[in-house]
Amino acid sequence: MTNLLARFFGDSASGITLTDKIATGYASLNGSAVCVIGTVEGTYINDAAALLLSAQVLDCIESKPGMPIVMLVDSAGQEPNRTAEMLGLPFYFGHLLTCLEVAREAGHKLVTVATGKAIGGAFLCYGMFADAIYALDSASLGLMPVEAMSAVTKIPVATLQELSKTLPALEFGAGPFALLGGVMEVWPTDDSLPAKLSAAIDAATTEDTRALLGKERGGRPQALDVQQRVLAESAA
Amino acid sequence: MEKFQQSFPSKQVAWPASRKWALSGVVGSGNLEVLIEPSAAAPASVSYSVETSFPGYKDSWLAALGDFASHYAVGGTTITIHDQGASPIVITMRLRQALDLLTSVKP
Amino acid sequence: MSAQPRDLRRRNKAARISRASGLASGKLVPHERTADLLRAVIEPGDILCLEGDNQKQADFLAAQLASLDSSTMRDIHLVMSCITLPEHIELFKKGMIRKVDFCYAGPQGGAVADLLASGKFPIGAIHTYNEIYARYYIDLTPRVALIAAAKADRAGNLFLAANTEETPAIVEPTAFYDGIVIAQVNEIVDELPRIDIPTDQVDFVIGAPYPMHLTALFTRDPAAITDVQILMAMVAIQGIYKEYEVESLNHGVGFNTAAIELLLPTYGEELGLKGKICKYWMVNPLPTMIPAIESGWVETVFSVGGEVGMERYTAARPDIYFTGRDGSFHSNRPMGQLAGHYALDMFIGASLQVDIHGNSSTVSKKRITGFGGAPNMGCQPMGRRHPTKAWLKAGREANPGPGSIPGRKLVVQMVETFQAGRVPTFVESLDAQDPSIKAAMQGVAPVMIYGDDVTHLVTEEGIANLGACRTPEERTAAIRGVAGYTPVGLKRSSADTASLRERGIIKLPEDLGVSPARANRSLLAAQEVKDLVRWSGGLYDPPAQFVDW
Amino acid sequence: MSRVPYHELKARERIAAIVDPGSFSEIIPPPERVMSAYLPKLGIPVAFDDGIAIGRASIAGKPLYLAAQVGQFVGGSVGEVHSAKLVGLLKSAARDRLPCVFLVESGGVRLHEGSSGEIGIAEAIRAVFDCRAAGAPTIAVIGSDIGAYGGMGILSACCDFRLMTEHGRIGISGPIVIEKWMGKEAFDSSNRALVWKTSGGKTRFLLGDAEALVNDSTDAVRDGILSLLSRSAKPDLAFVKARQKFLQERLDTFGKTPDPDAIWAALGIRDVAAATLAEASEFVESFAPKKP
Repeated sequence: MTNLLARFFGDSASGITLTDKIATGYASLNGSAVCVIGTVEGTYINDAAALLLSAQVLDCIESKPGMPIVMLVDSAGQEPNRTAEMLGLPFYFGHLLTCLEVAREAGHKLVTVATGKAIGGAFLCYGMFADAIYALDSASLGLMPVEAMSAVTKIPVATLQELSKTLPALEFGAGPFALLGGVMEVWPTDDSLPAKLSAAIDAATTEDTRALLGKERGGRPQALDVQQRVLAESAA
Repeated sequence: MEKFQQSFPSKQVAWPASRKWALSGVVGSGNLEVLIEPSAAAPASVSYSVETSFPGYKDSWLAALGDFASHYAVGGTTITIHDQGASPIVITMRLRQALDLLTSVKP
Repeated sequence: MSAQPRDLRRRNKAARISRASGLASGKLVPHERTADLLRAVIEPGDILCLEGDNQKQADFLAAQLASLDSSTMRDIHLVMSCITLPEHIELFKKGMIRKVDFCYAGPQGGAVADLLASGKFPIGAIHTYNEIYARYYIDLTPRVALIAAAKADRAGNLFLAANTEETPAIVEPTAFYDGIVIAQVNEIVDELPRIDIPTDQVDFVIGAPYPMHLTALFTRDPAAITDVQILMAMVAIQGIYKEYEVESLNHGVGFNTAAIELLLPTYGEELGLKGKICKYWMVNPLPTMIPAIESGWVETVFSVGGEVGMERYTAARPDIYFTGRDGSFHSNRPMGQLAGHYALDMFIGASLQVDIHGNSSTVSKKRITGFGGAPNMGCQPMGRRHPTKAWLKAGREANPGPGSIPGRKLVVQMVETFQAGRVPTFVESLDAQDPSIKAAMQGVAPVMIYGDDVTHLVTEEGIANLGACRTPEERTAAIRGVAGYTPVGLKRSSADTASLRERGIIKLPEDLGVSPARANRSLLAAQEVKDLVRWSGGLYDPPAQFVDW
Repeated sequence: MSRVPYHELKARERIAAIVDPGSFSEIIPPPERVMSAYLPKLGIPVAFDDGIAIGRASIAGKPLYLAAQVGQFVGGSVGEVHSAKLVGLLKSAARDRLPCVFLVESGGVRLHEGSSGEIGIAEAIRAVFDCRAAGAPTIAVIGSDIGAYGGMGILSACCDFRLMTEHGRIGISGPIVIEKWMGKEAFDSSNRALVWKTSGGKTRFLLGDAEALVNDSTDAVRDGILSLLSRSAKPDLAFVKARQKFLQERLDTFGKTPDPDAIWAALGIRDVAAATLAEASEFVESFAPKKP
């Protein structure tokens, strides 16, 4: 894991603390300082993890005005746990998102790289909230693997696999997720990563372009049209 | 999924000017949704279009839909149904509710 | 004078007790020694009774029995009302059982069918409840009975709490014919709230390491009652309850009758029926009856068993329910079934299948279920002599000839024409007629309620008065007339239906003044379990699985 | 009992019962047939509105945007069209600076549409913050049997306000999923009393996650919405810092407490049994500690 952090941030990765597989800290990317929050090694994310991440975001807003925030995602999901639910897990996630929104409004750029697993609520609760979202080619992105989907929907795995050939939404992975507009670009895991991430931060805007990308790339053909139609009808 | 269409003779519906459509029911287990819309084509018949995820009951469907067309004035309409295994009594109730919604006057 | 001894059973019992003497202190046996006790007192060839019905089971004793080795526990003739636990099935798998006489195998119906197929389920006969209790006094008297009670005192007296059920029906014949009675109890106390079974009829008492499991089997969540069930309930109230002035009755445990219970304080009140109908009940303490009771509809309720969560409510309503001198609820299954047989105007229940003769069954292929108590109540009591209004009216309709029986019990089957998933309720021939099922029943199809006993069939299409039909053909036409859009219903002739309707044998909702548009959940006196709690003034304690607040 | 229970109603009945009569003007109404492209391929019936009715309406004359989810249709789940309707509605509310009210009834992302619904919810969450930035209050009404779970739980937590009834639940993982994960001993999903104590309206209100707890009646829900319409809570640094402290304290205090009744007691409920049974209005007035 430290390898991956080093790939992006070189020696400055030592400024990133790992607490129970939750990464927080500051590092240097292509010579510019960035704030880093993330999950590693496919860990499950819970209320305590969300608070660690949000604390880092708050520190960044307060002490490093305008510094870009890089979000690294490698988490298999939220941990199904009754005590966490009782304490209000959605509110811990909602708080993390709200902190990121306050950061965005304060001028911090938010850029996500899905480095490993980026699944369900674990992706929703911070990574998918970025200005711009990227994924490594080896990353596993999606709602849930086909086997799990089959178990819940009672639709046979073979049927889902066959359908996923024409419906990328049912397929698991960085490529299909990009077709839906969920990530801007899929990156190979090589030495160009720091430069790519740095350029991505420069290019990021607060415009949410995912529906547009999903339509252009053909993976999510209906979303943009429906959104625009609602906006048009409500303006009438 | 099984899909079929069928028209039945029916007296012309009393269509209020203020309504363009009426929807009753929801798609859910043992339930269905019914959408009634005007059809310019034939004032003395109703055209049903059914989509059901419980195939194999067409006879029973057509008997229930035919009875509804003969008991109620729904001529000059198209009725579209999305079904998830509703029993005939539920089908008849939803048809009636949609018709009631359509012909009731807006406050 | 013969020298043949006439006290062999008594001597044998004494021998068994002495074999167990080292295990007990007085009558109390520590639960760790249960297996030793069973080995000491049970002999190969015994008729062994294991208490257990659909709600209450001697589950600890069943588990201990199932843990024994078939070398010591063999050649057993098992008699019991309900085969409901996996431990019961284990006895057969281990080959301990030579023969079984029972009533019902609800949750284990599939396992029983499998055992039967592999020749490991040697059926004597399948009974109704009162039949098997009767045989405990005739030819199936248990040598050893394993029973369950709520509490025991140190002398071995037993308290059965709300769920008396069939315990006395097992204990009495066993104890008075030199059998051995072993009771598992939840708790051993110094003083019992009341004594339901005296220690004279009990040989050993075991404080079980866990309380016997009780299921809230009769609790129906009002939230699950549908508009269609409400329509049928309105039809039944108008066409049967009001028409016959039904004063005494039994309700099944389904949602159809729960809907009726919840319409009494609203629709029934509106029809001015309070005080005229539904006064005397033989039914378990159903939570859905709380609104009718609180509204003053109900005079008395006698029950075959209790219901989890109704303890405080029933104790606080001793004018309605039968309670002991300690103030708590009392029930009795055989006497309740007897009351249901002889003393009611009406039995009304539901079924999974009804054929064109009006026979009904809950049996499906690949499941051997058997019978419960419904046939004891859903039949004509030929020995009945006392008249009531409803009984005489139904009798007049059924038997207009001179010399015929003057009265009839109303036996009503209330079914939707389709079950969930569009499975038709009405069939030309019952699944119970399947050869494999009949074979297990010595050639007799397991019919729950016979068409000959049924007086009325209620569906969402209307009512068919089968009691007033004159020929089997007419009865079939009446059934088809209310069978809706099922294949059975689609075969009706509209001329037949019209003529039956003219004669009042078929009545549609509009003939009864029932408007389907009013059949709506807002007509229910309670729409959710919490409404029942509200009606009870906080006395009803719903089990956790029915709480959504 | 003349009250109309909110949780008994279906989405369109809820709208009709809550908004000013005749004021609901639906956007993309059913005859437009903008429906799921996924479900037919899986042999599952479609719904004319894809399980969500959206539009403009008014309550007591105050204009607003409104969405109601149809819990009966694939669990109120959020697919591509469903989420796009939500996003469009939120963006309309942000543009017009009007309140946006969600009558939530959803288990979360529609599995049958895979990642497309997930991305759709992510877009909707961003659009919620567009509304908050514009000062257009977002209100999640959670009072149905299904509640607000998964992505809809997160989205609801991001809104300015949550109005709940005691029937409403909010969470991420549902009880059946947790039971599968942790085992029946840790969480028996058939123990509905515990399920509701874990995620239900009263617990959420006590913990401060729901701003309003009202009786399960359409009148009470409407009055509750009305009381929240003119407020807005645009988040700023001071707000999130206070929240951070608040949530950290909650975690420190109760992080090891599995028993919800103990949390109720620690939060000042003296008679937990009576409070459990109390109507929402009575609970707020007589049992729950007064909010500062």
